[in-house]
Amino acid sequence: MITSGIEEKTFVLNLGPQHPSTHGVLRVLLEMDGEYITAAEPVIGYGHRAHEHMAENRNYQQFLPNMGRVDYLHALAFNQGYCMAVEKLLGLEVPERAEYIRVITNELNRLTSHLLWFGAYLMDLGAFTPFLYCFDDREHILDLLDSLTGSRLTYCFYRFGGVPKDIDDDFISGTRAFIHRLRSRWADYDNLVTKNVIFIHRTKGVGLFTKEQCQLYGITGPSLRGSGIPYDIRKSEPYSAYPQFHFEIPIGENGDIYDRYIVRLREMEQSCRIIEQALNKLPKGPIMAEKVPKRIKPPEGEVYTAVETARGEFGIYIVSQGDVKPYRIKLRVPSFANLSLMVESFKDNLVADVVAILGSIDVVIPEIDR
Amino acid sequence: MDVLTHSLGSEGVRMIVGLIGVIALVSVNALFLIWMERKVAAHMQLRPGPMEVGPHGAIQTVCDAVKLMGKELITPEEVDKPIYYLAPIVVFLPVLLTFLVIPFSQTMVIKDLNVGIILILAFSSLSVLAILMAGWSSKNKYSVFGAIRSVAQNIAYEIPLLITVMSVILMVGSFKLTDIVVAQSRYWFILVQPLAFILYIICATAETNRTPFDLPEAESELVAGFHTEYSGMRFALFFLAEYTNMFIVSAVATVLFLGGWHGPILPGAIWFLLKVYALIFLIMWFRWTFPRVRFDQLVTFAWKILIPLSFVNLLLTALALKIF
Amino acid sequence: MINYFKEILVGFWSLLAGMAVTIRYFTKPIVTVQYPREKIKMSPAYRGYPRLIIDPETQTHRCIACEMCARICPSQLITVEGIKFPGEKQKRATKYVHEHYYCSLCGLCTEVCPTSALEYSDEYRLAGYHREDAVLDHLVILQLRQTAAGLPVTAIPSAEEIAAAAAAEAAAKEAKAKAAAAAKKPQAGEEVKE
Amino acid sequence: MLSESIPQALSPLNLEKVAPGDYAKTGYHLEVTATPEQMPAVAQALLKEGCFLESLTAVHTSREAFTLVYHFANFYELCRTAVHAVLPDGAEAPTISHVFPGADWYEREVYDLYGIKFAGHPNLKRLLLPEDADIHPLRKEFPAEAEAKAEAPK
Repeated sequence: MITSGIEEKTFVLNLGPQHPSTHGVLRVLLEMDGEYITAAEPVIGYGHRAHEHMAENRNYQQFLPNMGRVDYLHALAFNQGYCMAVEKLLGLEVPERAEYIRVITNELNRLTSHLLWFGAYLMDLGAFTPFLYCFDDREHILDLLDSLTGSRLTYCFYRFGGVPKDIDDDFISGTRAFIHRLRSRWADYDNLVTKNVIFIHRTKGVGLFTKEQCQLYGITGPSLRGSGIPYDIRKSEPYSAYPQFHFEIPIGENGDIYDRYIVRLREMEQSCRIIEQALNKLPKGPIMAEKVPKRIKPPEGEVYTAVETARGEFGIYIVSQGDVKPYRIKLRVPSFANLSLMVESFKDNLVADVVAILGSIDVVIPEIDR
Repeated sequence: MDVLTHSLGSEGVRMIVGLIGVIALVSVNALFLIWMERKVAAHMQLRPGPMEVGPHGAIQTVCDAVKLMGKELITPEEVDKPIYYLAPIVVFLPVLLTFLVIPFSQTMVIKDLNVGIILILAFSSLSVLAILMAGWSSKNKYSVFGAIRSVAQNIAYEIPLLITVMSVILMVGSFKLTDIVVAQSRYWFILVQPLAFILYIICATAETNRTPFDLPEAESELVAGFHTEYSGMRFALFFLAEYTNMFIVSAVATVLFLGGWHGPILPGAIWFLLKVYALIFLIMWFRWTFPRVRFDQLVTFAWKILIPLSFVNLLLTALALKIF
Repeated sequence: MINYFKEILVGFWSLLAGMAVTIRYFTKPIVTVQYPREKIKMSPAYRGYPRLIIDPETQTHRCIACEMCARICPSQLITVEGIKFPGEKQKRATKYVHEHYYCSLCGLCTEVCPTSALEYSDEYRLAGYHREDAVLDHLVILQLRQTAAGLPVTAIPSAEEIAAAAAAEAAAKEAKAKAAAAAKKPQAGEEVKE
Repeated sequence: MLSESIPQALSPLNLEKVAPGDYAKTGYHLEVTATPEQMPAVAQALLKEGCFLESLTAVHTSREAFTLVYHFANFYELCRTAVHAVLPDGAEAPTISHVFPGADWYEREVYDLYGIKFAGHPNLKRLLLPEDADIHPLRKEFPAEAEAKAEAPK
């Protein structure tokens, strides 16, 4: 709890909700002693759109577009999580080809998310140029996804039982060309950022997350893997077509910002690997399950499914009472837990580190606010 | 002209013409530099930059200047008014004065003072006072942070700057800028003082508050740092001062290390400006490549690396002079 | 001591490597598009606002005013009205209004349409000065497109025509109801209400 | 095997139900039913087993009661434990935020959206809605979206 007093030697700094590097409308109250932080309290909810309440008042299909807007940077993972949960409730079997398309688009979307994070994070640290290089790369993925899904950011692409549109040869060759291009850029990124002495000094040993803290706070995603715990839903609780691909889960050692950064960079390479394998092994067949009911009316029951988004575990908990509308949908979003631990790690750091730590866990505020 | 010369003396006319020339140069130079900065940044980032007003957006900065002049000067209620009003002027005036001694060519120098280099260093240190005034009077926590950082940074970087300059002065034996340039008629001092040049450029970047040392206005941390609360022309003066400061530190570097006006074929003044703009390009290049350093690292860097190295350089120079 | 200098040198070298990258990109051609002067062609799959397809055979729309789109729409922003005109087999849309400012471009309406009467437009300039600018009357837009393509224009039925058709339909229904007095009404408005 | 060790660890607590779940259907490996009062002990036991709190939420099951739903999972082994605890309307549930600090925000969220109070919570105030809001929107008696839209002035 933060209380401000004039006679005390500390003072309160209000960071946000409008601040260049709070990535949206996050407000953090910082109790400061000079440039050092003694306590921090985030204020969230500025972007609260009551998605969970909306879910209770719409039928299952009508809630689909909402999923692209919870985490707009990795919208397809949220699409997938929701579709998987409803498919589980309905007992639908998704055709193999549809699963492959889901994996390909999902990983492309993960790449866009990580690339944007990479650029935005460097911008937090004061380097502007990498931001635009990443956007240049990201634009190519957006063009690819645009040609398939029709939108560039808030995708609403997956449907219960499959995907509505098949991928064509142009998409496949475009994706291959893109992966080739992205791989040729790693060296530039390394020289510009990863090896940069200023960057290393800003990130090494700052914002440590220990394994115990991760367990207590339920941290997931690259922030967790940076601390050395190889927990990735794609491997730990395989879903979709992921078990059929070979990929590694990069982990860090110390759990500082640098490790989280490296984990994300390596993860991009793993995503490229997955996409390549999926394109090579793409099976033929239908893209939509055969008997998808026109009216989605799942039987009574509840289900929890988890998928790995760019930020961590997205879990969706649906309670159905046999109606066309879900009785309750709970969205377990990764940044929510990640942010609550991050606040702990602000203590005894400089205000410049707040920006660095905040950026390093890659929060998407609308996802936290829902 | 004769009347003027008669009543003021040739020295007086020189001063007045020089003053007008300096004011014109400062504003035109700042407009050009801002345009150049935008273009450099844009092309490094694979985009064209301003393209709409004039050929390749050349008049864009003029439009921006007019816009800034036309803007309302917002004064927040809580500010310490006299200091708040004074700060933009204090930041700008010393910058103008330093032009007094810069030798654009053998003859194009307004007043060739005996203590030229010291005058420049003294006046350019005044800008930190203005930043402190601006930050402190704004009554904004971010501004105060910017001001405090700026003071600590300038104190830390003034020392290595002076010491590196000292090693050149040791070689020439004069504080007069024209003497320093004349001493380089055979070879440029960058050849014998490469370390001093690198140290000087680093310190100069820090002195002018440019990335990677732009902590007083660190955008992603402190919103806009010390000038958060300034708007319109007051903000423009800070902006103008920043770019003019860049010109001055580059001009000094040209004088100290790059042989001033010396160069073949072209007239001296053009050589001088070319060298200055090349250095400015270098500083811009830094800005669009590097992330920002952290405040404590910045100070550590100054005290633990720059100052020892500059002392070593000074000692070596003195030794070399003694031996040869 | 050696470490101290080594660190400085390695750091300095890393900075130079970074600068080499930016200067290399400095000489590369630009990749952006100067928007109002140059435009990019939208991909065929691009989702603009949904609009009525001009059927190549009948040269008019295929909407039968079944209101499936209006019901599935998450934001409930489609208003469709239609009536069965005398002598026609199916209902025909007399009003199709799309309040585009609520639209999330999810594409559910185009997928659910039983006659595939809807498609996405490639229009991306959707800014307007008033909220009303985003209310799209699709029958009017259809007329504009037909005029542009040199096709016969589909007239929008006037209020009188609709009233006449409604009366005719009511009369027909009454006659039918009399004929099958005991029969129940077949469809009792499937819900999916708001 | 967590699916065996967790029931063992929970057995001294005399819970209402500790049963293996139908993973293919619900995504749970273990289904547990407890009372809210037992939750701190359950959380403690699961913490010792190395689990982390995946999510904590409530469902407004009927006019009189809520169900608190806790999901626990493990970083190293796939074993999701869902704990259901029925809480009568108006009653207070004990907090588990001293066991899992991550539950702090989840409990604040549940308080915010349902009005369920957590006894012993260090900082129980609204999280997502404004601090001066007087609604708990996920309660079933809260008007639905469409009704709210109709009431709003055009």
